[in-house]
Amino acid sequence: MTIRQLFLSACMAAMATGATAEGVKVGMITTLSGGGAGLGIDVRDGFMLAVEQSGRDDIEVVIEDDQRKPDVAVQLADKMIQSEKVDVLTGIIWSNLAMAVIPGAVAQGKFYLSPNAGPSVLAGKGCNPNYFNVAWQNDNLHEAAGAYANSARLTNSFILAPNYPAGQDALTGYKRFYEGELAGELYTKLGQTDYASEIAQIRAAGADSVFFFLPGGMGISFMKQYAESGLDLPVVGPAFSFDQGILQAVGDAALGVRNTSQWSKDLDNPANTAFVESFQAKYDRLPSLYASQGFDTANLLISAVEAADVGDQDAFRAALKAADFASTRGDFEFGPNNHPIQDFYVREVIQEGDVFTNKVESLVLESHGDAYAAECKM
Amino acid sequence: MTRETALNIVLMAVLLAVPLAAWSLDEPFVITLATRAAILAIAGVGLNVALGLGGLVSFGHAVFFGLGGYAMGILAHHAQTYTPLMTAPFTIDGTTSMPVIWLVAIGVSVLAALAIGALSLRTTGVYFIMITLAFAQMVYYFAISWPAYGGEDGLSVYVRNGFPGLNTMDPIQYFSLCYGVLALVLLGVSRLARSPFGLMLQAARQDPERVEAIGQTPYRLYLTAFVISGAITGLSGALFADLNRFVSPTMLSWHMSGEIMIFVILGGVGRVFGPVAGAALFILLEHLLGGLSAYWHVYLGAMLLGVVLFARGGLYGLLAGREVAHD
Amino acid sequence: MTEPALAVDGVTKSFGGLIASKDISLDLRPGEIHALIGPNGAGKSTLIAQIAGGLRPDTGRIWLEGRDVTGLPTAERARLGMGRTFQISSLAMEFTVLQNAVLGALGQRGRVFRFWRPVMRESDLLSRAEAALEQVGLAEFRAVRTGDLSHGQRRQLEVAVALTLEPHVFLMDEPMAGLGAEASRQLMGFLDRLRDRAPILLVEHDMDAVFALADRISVLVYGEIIATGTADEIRADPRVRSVYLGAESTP
Amino acid sequence: MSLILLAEQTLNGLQFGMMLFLMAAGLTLIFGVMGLINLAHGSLYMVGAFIAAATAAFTGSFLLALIASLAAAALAGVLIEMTIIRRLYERDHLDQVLATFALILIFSEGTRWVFGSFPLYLDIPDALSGTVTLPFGVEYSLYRLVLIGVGLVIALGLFLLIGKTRLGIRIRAGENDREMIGALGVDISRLYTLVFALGAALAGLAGALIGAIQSVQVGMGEPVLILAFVVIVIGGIGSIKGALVGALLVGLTDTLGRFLLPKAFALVLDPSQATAIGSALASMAIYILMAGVLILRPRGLFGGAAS
Repeated sequence: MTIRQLFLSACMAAMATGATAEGVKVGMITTLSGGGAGLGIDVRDGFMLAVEQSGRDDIEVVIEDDQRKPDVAVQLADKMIQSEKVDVLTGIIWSNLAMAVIPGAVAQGKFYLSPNAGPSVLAGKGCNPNYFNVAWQNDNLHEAAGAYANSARLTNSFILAPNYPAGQDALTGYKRFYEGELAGELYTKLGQTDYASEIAQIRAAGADSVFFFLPGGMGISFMKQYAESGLDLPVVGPAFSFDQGILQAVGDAALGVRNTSQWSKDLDNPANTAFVESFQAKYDRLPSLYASQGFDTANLLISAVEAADVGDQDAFRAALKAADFASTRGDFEFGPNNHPIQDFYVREVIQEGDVFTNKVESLVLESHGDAYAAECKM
Repeated sequence: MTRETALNIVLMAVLLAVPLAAWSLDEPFVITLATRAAILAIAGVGLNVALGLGGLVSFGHAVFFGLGGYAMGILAHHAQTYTPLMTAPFTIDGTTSMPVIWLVAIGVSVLAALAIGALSLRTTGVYFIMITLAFAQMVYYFAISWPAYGGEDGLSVYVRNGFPGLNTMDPIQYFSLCYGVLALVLLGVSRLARSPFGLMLQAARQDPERVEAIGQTPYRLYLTAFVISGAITGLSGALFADLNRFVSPTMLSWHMSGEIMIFVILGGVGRVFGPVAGAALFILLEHLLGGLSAYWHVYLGAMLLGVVLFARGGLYGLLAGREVAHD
Repeated sequence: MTEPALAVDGVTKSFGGLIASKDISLDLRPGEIHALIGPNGAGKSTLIAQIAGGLRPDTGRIWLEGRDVTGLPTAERARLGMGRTFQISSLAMEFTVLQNAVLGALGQRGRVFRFWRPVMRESDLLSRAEAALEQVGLAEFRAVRTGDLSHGQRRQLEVAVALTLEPHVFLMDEPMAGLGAEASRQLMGFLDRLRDRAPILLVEHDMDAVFALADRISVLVYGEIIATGTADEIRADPRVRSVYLGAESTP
Repeated sequence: MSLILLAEQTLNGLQFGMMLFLMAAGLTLIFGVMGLINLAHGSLYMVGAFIAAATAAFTGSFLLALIASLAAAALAGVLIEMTIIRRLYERDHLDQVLATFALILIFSEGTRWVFGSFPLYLDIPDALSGTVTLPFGVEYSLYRLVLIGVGLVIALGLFLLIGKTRLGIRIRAGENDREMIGALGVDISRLYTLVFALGAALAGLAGALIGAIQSVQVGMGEPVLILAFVVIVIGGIGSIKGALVGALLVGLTDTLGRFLLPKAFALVLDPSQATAIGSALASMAIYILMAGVLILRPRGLFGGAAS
């Protein structure tokens, strides 16, 4: 069996070399199975939609499932680089997987375009000319939430996040912009599903608002339990817990919640209108934040392919850096550390018919970069 | 030569031949897969000392795997950032030398296995399974929330650590190194299985009362086996982290414990070379099925179920027949 | 007078309300076979467990060659010279017959924590194991898997393992159970000679064997020893007669 | 820290414990009667939640959703018992762990295949939403209060079932001596299927009840499964009473640990460090509890029967 597999990969490699003679080969490592699969599927679908719309047949995409395990992601990256001989890597959803894969990939001279994760190390000391983040630096949405809290005149926030690096960064990011007092600060257990204890503490703390970062199922649980607890303090959070993919699961509980995002499906620009329409037509569901990020990532790549040959690394890098594409977010450019400089909005959760979705309320941070760019030397 | 011995030789030859062929065909990824199989095999061989020889169903071996990984990650991190590991009462610097890292990984695992084993071995049966799981979960949650070494994000090491005389970044050289370690571990464990200790340990698995009646204490045998087992698994953890140049709490998760157990079962419990076959098969399945369908876990589950229900004794049971008592 | 090899001194053990051993005292003198008999449920297994170390008596002491072993664990008593055979065979069933015998020899020798040299190449252990197998008549079965042995052969192997321990005292729990007539006779002959090497405390249901072999017999009924004496004394004891002739329906 | 807050947290702990009890009761019964370690118990919990969410979306009735979840989980239980699980009774724990681990993989990916990768919606009915004010001014969620009540009712029902009914007598007989009840003419394989279905139904019900206040998603059963194991190991495997006591202990330790430990550390450390260390320790608290119990009582608090 092992021998056969050997021949199999040899054949695949041979075919692959044929295909990349002039085009670009992209390796997408993303989460397609297990509990976090929804995010990966959205990124993949958004990305593939853009590739399809470009009509180019010189972009080949190899997609693999990382199962949300860092060691599997590293293994897949090795496979993509060593055996598939890809030029560009993309797709990773989670910061811990990004930290496992990206430094090694760019050290081997590959380009990496991040459609979701933006750990602070890679924006600061660990930045690399071949690494481009097309989503945000991890702190951005939390910073926007802090800025929003100021503009909404909230002065006594209770803040909570899971006890892991992204959670710690979230609270740091919020506090970086938030100017009021803290009624309380809590770290929950990663993967925790019951928040009765935390909600009781919020109730007792005399806060005037709640900021939380609880991605995925944790956020759904928290919001449902919060709504049912009878507390009616305003809630602010990053878009992750109020995104299209999970809003239906939260239901009424999320109505009226303000959340910060760099994108919303009702952002008024031609690229976005076309994207939302075509995504719905093709996949029969509303696009999510992650789908928009996947879509933008692909369009960035396509713009670079049009401008330069991937074989000429310097030219290709310059073409990427120019970010000459129509982003679904409107204005988009890269800062000195290859992380986006973009606008951040606060959105409100509303109901349209029987579908829960978001509506842009206002702009909170304009042309905002990130706090780590100064540490980046490249 | 028994069929089992023949199978052992074929297995080790294939595990060596595939990456060598891949090397000559310039297919480095296949070498990486083989390296992964060899390293996970070491973890399985380690667990097999406790599980197969001693009958100790540890559902928490990821602890040692992860500790080995973190030993590598922490030492290399400090060496690469030129910060000492500790300064008081005396200075300890990090290192990027694999032999030193291995020793530390083994040392840390031995200490952990002593502590966990000494407490857990007071229980038996399901209680033992669950208390080993509990200890693993404790360390897992600790690793996730302890910020100093990256928490859940884990710890990246940008360059693989060094081994005197080798370029470890070259896939085939790193494979050879891991294969060599695997061979040494297999030699050690097959000697151990036939040694006085091995005989007494296997007797303690089959009938602890008998062992007491001939003047030996099962607890001491079990604890020793658990420690040896943990040390080997810890060593494999250090190798695994170096393969990925990365360590994270997933190495400590209960899924990892389950996977190491799967290697042992797929190969055949109690067969010294069984985990090698099990790990190789697992990697192969993951590679082939993973490409086939996003729902490949269904197939993996079905296969596993098939092995447990209908192919007792795993691959070795199928291919080599009933275990032959060796004189 | 010589010191008894084994002495049970006023041992009492109860489980909840049930008294399994009631102030039991008995001794085993060098060179003798002392048989312990009694109807089912009399508390023989409980007593054996307390002597061997699996159970701790509530009160009373166990002495082995003048040494108080009451608080010692089973393994320690075995090292001090208590060689035991089990009522239900307790052997490593996946091992060969020879491996089981070597196991006993290894247990007796100690130095178990050796990890490198193959144990089945250690000539001192092998020769002792083979000698023991020879004595019980299992030499030709040395390479057979223990699980494949007949019931009777397993009993013989039990005795062989006990022999490899070179004990100062044998504790035998129904060694004849399940043996055919021929095998029983052979084992009886063997035990008869064995008593010169070390005395035997023999729990046995086969009354012919007991009365033929035992120097002394103790009768245990409802956790109490009602009589101790030679075969003739026991035969003549009125209390024993009433217990056995009144209650004994199984031979 | 006010006493009211402490009282509320204690209620939270009780409620969490009650839900754990529903899971643990099934696990401990199955282990006690059949000697089986069932890692797939969490999958039955997940099945219950998914079926409840689907039914609620289709019919709009929470009650129907609960009934459907009970039925579906019991059915799934019967199905896997008859096809797979019964082959495992005579096997050692290792085979059981592995085979039911395989079942988790199949159930998780199978559910994702049927229901998709996005979480489903399931909400508490209007009649049970909102809060009530308890004595001493404790304001508490009505639904959680109902959960405590449901847990108590089911616990009582189980004690009666085990203690007073013929099925219960057989179950107890099965725990004591498996060969014996066969010899007494009880159809053992039917009894086993029944017990397994009962355990599965309890897990499914727990999934549906909890699904209403948490996220209904693939993999939701695994954290609960591990907690349920912690519970039955602390309580002593096979003992319903142990499961109840263990569940309440774990529920209270976890909830109060999360609440009190960061506060305790805050007395000696600066706040953000205290939060970090306190919550790290809190996430380990129940495992420390379990290790502690096992070290003092290797067979759990109420254990004593076979291992």
